[in-house]
Amino acid sequence: MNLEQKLEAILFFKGESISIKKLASILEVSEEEIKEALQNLKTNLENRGIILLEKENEVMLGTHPEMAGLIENLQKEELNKELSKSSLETLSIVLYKNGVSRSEIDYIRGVNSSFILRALSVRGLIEKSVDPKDTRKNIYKPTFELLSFMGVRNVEELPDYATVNTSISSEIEKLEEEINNEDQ
Amino acid sequence: MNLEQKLEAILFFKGESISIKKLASILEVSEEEIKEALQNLKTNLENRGIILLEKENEVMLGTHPEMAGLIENLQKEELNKELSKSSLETLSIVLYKNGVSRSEIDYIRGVNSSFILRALSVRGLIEKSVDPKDTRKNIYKPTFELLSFMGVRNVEELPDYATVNTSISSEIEKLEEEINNEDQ
Amino acid sequence: MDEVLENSYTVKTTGFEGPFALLLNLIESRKLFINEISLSQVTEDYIKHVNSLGNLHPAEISNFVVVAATLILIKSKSLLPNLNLTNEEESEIVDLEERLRLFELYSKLALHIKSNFGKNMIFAPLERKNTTLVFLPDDQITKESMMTFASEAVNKIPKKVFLPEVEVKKVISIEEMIDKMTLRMQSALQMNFKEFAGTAVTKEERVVVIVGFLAMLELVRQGIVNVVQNNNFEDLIIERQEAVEEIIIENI
Repeated sequence: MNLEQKLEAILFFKGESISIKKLASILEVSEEEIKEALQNLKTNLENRGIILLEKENEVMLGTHPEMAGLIENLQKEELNKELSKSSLETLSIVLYKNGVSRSEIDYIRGVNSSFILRALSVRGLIEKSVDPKDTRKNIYKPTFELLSFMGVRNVEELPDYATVNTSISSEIEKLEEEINNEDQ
Repeated sequence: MNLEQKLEAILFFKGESISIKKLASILEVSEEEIKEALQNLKTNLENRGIILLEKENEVMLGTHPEMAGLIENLQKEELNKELSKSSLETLSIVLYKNGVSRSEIDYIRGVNSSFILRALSVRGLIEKSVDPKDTRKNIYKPTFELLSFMGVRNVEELPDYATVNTSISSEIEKLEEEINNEDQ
Repeated sequence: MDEVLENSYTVKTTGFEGPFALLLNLIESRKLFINEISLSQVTEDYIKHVNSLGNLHPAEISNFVVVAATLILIKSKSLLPNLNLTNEEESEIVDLEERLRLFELYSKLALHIKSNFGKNMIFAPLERKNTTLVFLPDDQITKESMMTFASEAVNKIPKKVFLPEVEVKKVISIEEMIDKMTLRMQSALQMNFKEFAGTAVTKEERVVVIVGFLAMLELVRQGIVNVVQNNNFEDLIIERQEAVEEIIIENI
């Protein structure tokens, strides 16, 4: 693979602006070589749906400006659409097991929930933070806005909180044990 | 802008999988036109840093498999690459049959697979969906996540896929008939 | 729970996830192909192995036993050419061969998965950073609905994960299987072999009986032992020729 292909992959993966210096260090080449490859990439991207955005010493990929209207509509539609059953179910688990990891939600639901969690975050219903017990892990919590929208001051005020919370926690323990055992 | 440029922009913006149906409705063209444009996009993406992942009626963009090592270093999340014997057996059936019911998996493996299917679903490697041939039945299919782990753009790129599917399709049909008869 | 955990561990250490993996391993270790002849050759080893799985979960054992029954049919057929099998028995044999071939195919394909999984991965882009802070709830989110969803999610979790759903109609113990097969053979041959086998009470003893029975049939076929039957339904009298004792020991 040549340098501009590598640059494209990295910029696509990151999805945010990244400095030329950083790119040079990731790809272990000089900044000059990066600049040259970025020029080639720009040429390659002509007549494509994505473009290279440059700002001082930083670059990122973005959608073509002609697509702006369509993308904006898409974004609005995504945000305003009704929540699906699976989204509501996931949200309810985050509410009743305040500070739950993605894998724990997956265990309970029996399916992978990553896309749903992403969508709930974008809508400001839940927030991701670092697990204080294990800094390599992320946990999810309901936002304050969500709690006040539901008319409660904290999760403990949710109906049957103690019972539901306990049964979720004990199921998580059981399932984790079984799955680890089966899937060694 | 032509259709494949628009498709590329939308897929880039979404960053996750999207159905052909949805793309057709966003761009107000027929699904046939989308499929054709996706073929062109695939050609355009040759020799680039990103690739088009395809799965039946859904598509998404991803980084080139040759970039795996580099991108993996940029990713903070830890990847679980361990597969048990039962996981390997089950994944091989789900991948190479590309849509298979639990009873067929049990039949081939000679053991009950409900637990391993759940474990693989939780890991996001397989997903349950309704059998298009018989809506009362569920079938398991590979997810984009599984294709990504295997480093293939679609199931057809799996080693030996073509050979296996032409040579065994008749034998499998025969067996399916038998299973159906047993069920009755 | 503890028991189940321990049992699963036993499966791992024996290295066989199920009956087909065991059977395939026995056939391949002798460098044979899957057919009736090779299946009949590995029957004794298979049954001995199943017997050593004694402390597995019953549901898992039953998977092995179902296959053992078919193997004994195949073995009996190969030793007793005059044995008439029912259509159902014949199709059981064909079915086992076909399933084993399919299992072999997918096991081989699994090697591709083993060698490629996680090697040259394709990555979806990272989660895009949320630049604009929004809060977009939905009228479906209420205290009551959330409580219902959470409770239902917990209730939906499958409880008895080891219950065999597919093979449930076929679940039998190894003792039952051996009794059934013994009766089947006895009626086919119009004989019994009490003297030969002694009075088998425990499961282990009964497995010895069936293995011994198969070994005896093998000896008959080889013409080493003459089995004399005075009257129908009477015990078999086994006439040992010279050096037979050694052979029996080797065969069992």
